[in-house]
Amino acid sequence: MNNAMKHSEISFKKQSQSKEIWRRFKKSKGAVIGLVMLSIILLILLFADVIVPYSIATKQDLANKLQGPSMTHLFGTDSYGRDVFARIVHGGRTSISIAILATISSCIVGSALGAIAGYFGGKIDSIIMRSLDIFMSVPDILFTMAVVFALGANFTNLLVALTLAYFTNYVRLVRSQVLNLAELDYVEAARAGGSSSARIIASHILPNAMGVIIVNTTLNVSKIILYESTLSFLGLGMPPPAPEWGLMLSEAREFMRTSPHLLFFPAMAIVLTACSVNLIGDGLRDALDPHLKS
Amino acid sequence: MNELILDIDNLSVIYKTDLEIVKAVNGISLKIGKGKTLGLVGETGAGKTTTALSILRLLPENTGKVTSGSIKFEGDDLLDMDEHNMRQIRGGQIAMVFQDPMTSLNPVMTVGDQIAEAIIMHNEGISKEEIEKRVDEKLTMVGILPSRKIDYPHQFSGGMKQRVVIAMALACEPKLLIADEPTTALDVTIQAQVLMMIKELRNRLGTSMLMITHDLGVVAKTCDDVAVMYAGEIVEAGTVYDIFLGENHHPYTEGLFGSIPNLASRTKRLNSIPGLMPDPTNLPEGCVFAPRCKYCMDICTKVHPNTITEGTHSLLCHLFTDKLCGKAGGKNGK
Amino acid sequence: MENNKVTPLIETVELKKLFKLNGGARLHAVDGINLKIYPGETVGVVGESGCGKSTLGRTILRLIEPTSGQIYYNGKEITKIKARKLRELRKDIQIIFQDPYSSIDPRKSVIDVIAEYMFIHKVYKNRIDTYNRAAELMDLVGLARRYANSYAHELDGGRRQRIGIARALSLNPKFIVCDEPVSALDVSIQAQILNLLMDLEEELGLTYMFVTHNLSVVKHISTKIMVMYLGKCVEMAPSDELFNNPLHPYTKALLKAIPEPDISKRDEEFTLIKGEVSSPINVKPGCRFAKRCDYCFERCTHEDPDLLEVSSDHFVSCFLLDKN
Amino acid sequence: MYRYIIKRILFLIPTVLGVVLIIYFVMNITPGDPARAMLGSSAPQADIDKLNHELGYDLPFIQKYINYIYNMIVKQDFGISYFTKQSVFAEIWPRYVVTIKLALMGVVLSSIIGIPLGIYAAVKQYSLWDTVPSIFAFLIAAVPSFVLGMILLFIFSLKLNLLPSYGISSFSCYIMPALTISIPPAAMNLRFTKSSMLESIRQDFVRTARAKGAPENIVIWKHALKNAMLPIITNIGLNLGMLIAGAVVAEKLFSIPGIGSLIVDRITYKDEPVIIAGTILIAICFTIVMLLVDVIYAYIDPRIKAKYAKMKG
Amino acid sequence: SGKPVTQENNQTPEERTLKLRVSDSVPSLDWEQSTSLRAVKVWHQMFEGLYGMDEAKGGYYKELAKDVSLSDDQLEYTITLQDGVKFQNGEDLKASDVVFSYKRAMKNPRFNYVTSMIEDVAEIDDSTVKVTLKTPFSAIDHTFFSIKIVSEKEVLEQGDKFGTIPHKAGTGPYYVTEYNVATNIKLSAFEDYWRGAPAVKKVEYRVISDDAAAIIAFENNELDYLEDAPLTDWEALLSASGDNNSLTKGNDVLFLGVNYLSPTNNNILANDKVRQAIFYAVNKKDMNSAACNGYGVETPYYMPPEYVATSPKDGFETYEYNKDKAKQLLAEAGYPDGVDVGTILTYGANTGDKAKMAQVLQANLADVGITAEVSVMDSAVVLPRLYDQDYDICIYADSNNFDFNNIRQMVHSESVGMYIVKYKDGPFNWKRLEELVDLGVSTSDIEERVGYYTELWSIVMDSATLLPCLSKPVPTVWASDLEIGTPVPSFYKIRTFSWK
Ligand SMILES: Nc1ncnc2c1ncn2[C@@H]1O[C@H](COP(=O)(O)OP(=O)(O)OP(=O)(O)O)[C@@H](O)[C@H]1O
Ligand SMILES: Nc1ncnc2c1ncn2[C@@H]1O[C@H](COP(=O)(O)OP(=O)(O)OP(=O)(O)O)[C@@H](O)[C@H]1O
Ligand SMILES: [Mg+2]
Ligand SMILES: [Mg+2]
Repeated sequence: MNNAMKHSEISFKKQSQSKEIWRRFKKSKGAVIGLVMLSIILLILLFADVIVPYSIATKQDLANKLQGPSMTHLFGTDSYGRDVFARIVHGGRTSISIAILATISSCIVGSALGAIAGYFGGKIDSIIMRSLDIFMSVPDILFTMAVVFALGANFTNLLVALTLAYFTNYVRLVRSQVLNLAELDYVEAARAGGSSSARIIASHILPNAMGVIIVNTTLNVSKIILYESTLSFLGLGMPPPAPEWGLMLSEAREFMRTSPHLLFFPAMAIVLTACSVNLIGDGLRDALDPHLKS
Repeated sequence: MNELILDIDNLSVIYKTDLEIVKAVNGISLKIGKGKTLGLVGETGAGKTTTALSILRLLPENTGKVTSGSIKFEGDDLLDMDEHNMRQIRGGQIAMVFQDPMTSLNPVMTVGDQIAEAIIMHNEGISKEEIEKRVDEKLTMVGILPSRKIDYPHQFSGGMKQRVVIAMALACEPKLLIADEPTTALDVTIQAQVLMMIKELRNRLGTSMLMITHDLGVVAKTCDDVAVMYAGEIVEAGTVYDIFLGENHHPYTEGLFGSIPNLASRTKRLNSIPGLMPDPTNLPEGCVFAPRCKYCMDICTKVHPNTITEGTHSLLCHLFTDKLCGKAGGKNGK
Repeated sequence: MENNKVTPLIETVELKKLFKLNGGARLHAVDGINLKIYPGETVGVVGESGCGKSTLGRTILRLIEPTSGQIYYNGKEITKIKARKLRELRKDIQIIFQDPYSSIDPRKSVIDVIAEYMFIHKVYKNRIDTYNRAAELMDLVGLARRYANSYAHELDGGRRQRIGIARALSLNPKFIVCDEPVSALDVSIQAQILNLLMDLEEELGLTYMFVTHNLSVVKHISTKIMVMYLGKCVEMAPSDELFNNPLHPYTKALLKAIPEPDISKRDEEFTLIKGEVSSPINVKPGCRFAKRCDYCFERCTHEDPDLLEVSSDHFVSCFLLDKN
Repeated sequence: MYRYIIKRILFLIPTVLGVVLIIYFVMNITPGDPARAMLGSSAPQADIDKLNHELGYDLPFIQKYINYIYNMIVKQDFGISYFTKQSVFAEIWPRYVVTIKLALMGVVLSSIIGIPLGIYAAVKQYSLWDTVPSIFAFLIAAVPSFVLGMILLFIFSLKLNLLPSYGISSFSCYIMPALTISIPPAAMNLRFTKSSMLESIRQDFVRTARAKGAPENIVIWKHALKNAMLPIITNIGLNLGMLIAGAVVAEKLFSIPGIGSLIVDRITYKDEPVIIAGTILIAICFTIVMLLVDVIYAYIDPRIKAKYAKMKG
Repeated sequence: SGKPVTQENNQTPEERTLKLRVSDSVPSLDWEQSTSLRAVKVWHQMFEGLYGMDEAKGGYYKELAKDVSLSDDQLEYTITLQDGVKFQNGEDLKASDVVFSYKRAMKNPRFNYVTSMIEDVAEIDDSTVKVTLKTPFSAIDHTFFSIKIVSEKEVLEQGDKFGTIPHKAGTGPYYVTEYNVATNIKLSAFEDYWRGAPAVKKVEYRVISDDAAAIIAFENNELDYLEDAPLTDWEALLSASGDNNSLTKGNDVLFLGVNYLSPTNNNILANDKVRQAIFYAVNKKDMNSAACNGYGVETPYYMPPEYVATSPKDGFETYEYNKDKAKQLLAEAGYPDGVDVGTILTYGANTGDKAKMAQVLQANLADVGITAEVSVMDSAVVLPRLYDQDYDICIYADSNNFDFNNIRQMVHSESVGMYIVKYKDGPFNWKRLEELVDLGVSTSDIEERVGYYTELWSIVMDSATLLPCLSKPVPTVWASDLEIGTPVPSFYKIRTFSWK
């Protein structure tokens, strides 16, 4: 057999598995709409500096504050006369990168704990799970406040706070996945072939648990975007004046009656992003798990 | 054959999913006489369950679709019937026992309630006492103590569950019982118990039956007539004697018999049929069995064969001309 | 077969596996099995669902730790050997699983599944050799090479089971536990796989322990058959002997319960045994089959019958045959 | 079953101990001290220290923890609020009741909105009944709940003058806050119910029921739904648990004196007795709700009941 | 609240309840438990002091004190009490109650800043008390105003419970009938009130934390009197209230502080010119626009001279907004291309006025080439840092005193709290500063005091460390059928209200 060819075949085939997923994903209209929407949003954020310089987002012009949308200010101006459009474009960077990073870090922390609990079982499992039960019965907001009060509201600390609030999901999820997968024959087959535990986790359990984890992670991103804005509402979010959607919303609150556009645009930004991420997550779930679709 | 209870003519069923169209059943005709048992044999995916579901019109709503043919039950075409009348037929006139007893009972209802439900559906205004009485009767009939009717399915073993399912199916004394591989999920000794019970009940109640199975042993024990199904077509049909003792056979039937390890004679190698069933989304032109057939001729790959009938025995194969002669496989079994 | 001089390839002595259930009950899955498997033999293990067939197979492979008893491989005890040695042992003892669907990692291509064990044991120095060997194995089990990069879910059951077989063969084992390798397959495919297994046995000089509940299959393939009931061996004899001269009431009933595709026996009634397999949880002493046995007498209910050699190589565990 | 329930209730003890420990730890890392918060910026440091000492605030964290547990268990004393001098229990209980009321209303609302729509969406999959509510659920689930609350406030209080904008003096006061907190979980419920129902409708026993001749509504409500209920109930339980802690936004927005906003407010004052006792109550409630979920589970599903029954000690 | 009703308006004045808002719960009914203005305003309806405060005219007036005489050494105040004053519990006001109240307050560290100068309080006879000071202290009026008189009997009877349950310990026109910390406080008119029973008989304070909800409540007639309404919605409130509104200048002043000791950027803030440049760069108008929606008053004063008689009016540097001058000073300081000065630290909500000011300040500084970050944190974190001079630039607020002597907190090295710029041992004439503080209280002559304070304030302003920016406006609206007399920024008196 021509090995060079074989390897290329393998990679070709690997693609074809993701192609299969992609094909199923594409079938769901919602998912595609979500993907298109999110791509546009991400592109806008990526090229934020090209679209409108950052300095516009923080440039105050109090003489022209609280203007409605117009040609000069697409989305109007806020209470400092700053351009809302520029703030939304640049604010998304903070909002979305926090959401993504927090999701990743809670995923890592939670998955590690969950994998340990599920794989080793017994005492370790009970200790982790019981502690988690206790931890979960304390409201998230308390941890968030503690972190933000103690260390101040900034990017890193918000990350820590959001991670604390969201890692518990993953512990349960990954643990149950590991427990289910460890029962499967192919894991036993790997042991029958002499695989070590580490190898089994790395090459059989985690890759197979990935689908569920990815779906959950996607859906989590949108939850975190929302939670982040709630934190801003409670005064625990990103500090001013850096543009950030949640902060913009909470700033817009007092102008709800006089300048509703201040509320509308950041809210729309959040809704569109969270919604498209959700749509993608849902589509992914169906695509990764064909059983769910009849 | 005497009066027919079920007459399926040229039935075709497809499953239409977003991706593909599965031609599950392709123009089959089946006849079941009153009081008779027809065995429908075939491998996984041959379309047996699909046929059964079409009779009860229980094909999955969004995907399954009957594209042609008629299903006459006592002369009425079931496919034309309105939903209300169809409900009366289901469970009342035609009952079905599904393949897997583990999943065909509702886990959160007592078995008594589940049997009672079948009775209530078809006997309006029946009194509570009467229902209880009938439930007890049915359970006794299938050899389960009536006192266990308050138990839930998980408290029963597989064999008992299948008995419950059968009791449920027979609750309204249907004229036709469709049994879809009723014993595949069971152990040998339990399978024997259940098969005997079905046979005995059928004889006692005079029920006609469509017995779906892939086990020729079961057919030999329980059926009067046999239809062999392959890739959505009936490739051979006849009485049990035609199939087990007849001279001429479809190559697939022949292969099927050859594949079964025989208890009586120890051969070193089994006569397996090479290859696999064709993809139902992409059936071959010509004879569906041609790619696996050891007698395959040119014509087989191009022209779809026609049914050739002689008496009770019919075949779908180019090997045979008008009459059942020509190259043939020979006797099956003993 | 007179094998007294030869060391058995696999031997189990009073092998027991009890599962502790939630709440402390004990489930006697394997309850004192003595089994000798000589090189070149194919030992069939039959019995109803849940009687402990798979557990026995998996315990012999040390995929499950036995509760008590010993296992010998080639005369050496392997009951307690440590992880490192155990991994070495995996080269010699392999298993083919019942379900060709769940026993293959859906995320690995066929060639990777087959090559996995060789990578684990670093049989070959480089990937290319390993893949070449895997491709050879595909030839051996009759799997077209063009499937090398497919994923298991793209294939049918028969082909998948071939992957499982190729994987089991990849380390050149001497002994393979076949845990119902054909029961998930269609009759026509089943015959293909059985033929393949028998061919391989001959070609490679393999020894099988063939677990199944299908008696026609087991008769076809085995040289010796062990009949299990609730974790115990009730009868063990060479294949023909067992079919011609079943002695244990359970074996008799089992053989009678098989519906044969034979029209002449159409009107023969099955010999039915009453009741169903009882629970293996917290079993009390006494013959396990007593409750369903027509010949049950007082002694059966409280004393365990021993496995007696009633004739050469024919062992039965039943008081009816106890000469004392 | 009883054993299982008792075991779960006994688990409340480590839960409470753990929660108190967590809070002490959390309070320990947050800046500020209660005396400074109480006495204001112009009080001399010596007086601040003195007051902190009187409150026992300056003890090492473990010591405080042990004292607290001791007082709680031996004297059934949860202390008095640093901030209001009221007995902690007297201060928290009414607010706790308010929050529970609110959360319950939220859960009921979210269930009666979400679940029937979910069932309908599943039964009428791919029809308008499926797509419209599903899309709506997606959209609404993406709106931050305080924005939702503000919109409600704007429409129903200001524009239509139908509902009071604050307080808890009458039932109508709860309507908007309950809606605010229930819309996101309602969307969740919809999606959950839908997928659970789809799963359940595909089961064999549903087909069996149809084969019996059961009419469609019996098939759906009696057979499919009861089996689909399990994940839905867990979800409702989780919702309730989350709402008890998570009604803060609605409490703030509608000036509802609930326990969540109380805890949030008192963190600034370092009012430890209130924060701890409040969190304990929330944790107990959470645990009990989860236990209730399990009990309901067992009630619905005899298999689960059997499983609990088998578990010993 | 119930339904947004109007039927209440049909009730007789006797039955009608006056509804007001508190933005957060009043933590206690004991006036000693907090100095928060929110609570003090409620307590003012229940308690009275020896002096009262007249914000409309400025200065203090005698309330429970009928006569006050000062000894020649300015150390002894002999105070005769009003006749016929009764506590709400029916007891007569006696000198012993005054002594009790003062001694109680003197033990409370919270009031250290108004009681530290008192040596002793003694009863001379039933209606006369003598207050002895440690040193002459002309700002004593504020003390007499701040300390409320409670009934010794009632307080002792209630013991530990005092403050947590309704009581009748005050002499004021209203007493509490119902107290729910979380939701509301109900008051009833004290019919035996010594000035005569008030016109409004029933009062209810409702806890409404959210501003938007409060406005809606007012518009829906769920509130009769709303003060400190959000300025962003002032227009809406104006239309809802008809003529019944006022926008008074408050005495809360928002400040800018610069820590000349900050080590940031090689002690850049120690450079006088840089600090001056910062001050000149401040555009108070922008700040007003952002923080007070333009309704605030841009101010150079530490205290509004209208309300505080001792406050200096002119004669000090005011740093009028001058971008060019700022740039020029910066260039002179050696930073013609701009410079980074660190962080602008402030506290409160992200959307609060201080945070808003900080953002405008940041933009103002950026205009002249000075870069700074903004950091908004919880006051529990920020205030200790300010007092430790651990900041670069800060925005903070000071308020609620009506004697310029309050400046002592800011500038005197022995003061407690608010000492955010450490003048002591600095490059300024700090000794003179402290001397002026002492001189200020040594005489009761207003003109003389204004003289000292003017010098003091001009030293402070010259140091370019503290810059008053805005006087916060106090917007008030009330129901159309309510008569409230002259609107005042802080201490409104419900006893002066009446239904039309
Ligand atoms: N809901 C469905 N959607 C799409 N295809 C289906 C569906 N149900 C069955 N099929 C396909 O239709 C064909 C016939 O299936 P059917 O279940 O009737 O076979 P069967 O003979 O009953 O097989 P088995 O012995 O496994 O029960 C198969 O190819 C199967 O994959
Ligand atoms: N991990 C386990 N924990 C608890 N009980 C187990 C476990 N594995 C198997 N058992 C139980 O041990 C008994 C024997 O199981 P085993 O799988 O060996 O039976 P089997 O003969 O292979 O049955 P089948 O024919 O169904 O495969 C069964 O009752 C089973 O429920
Ligand atoms: Mg089928
Ligand atoms: Mg098994």
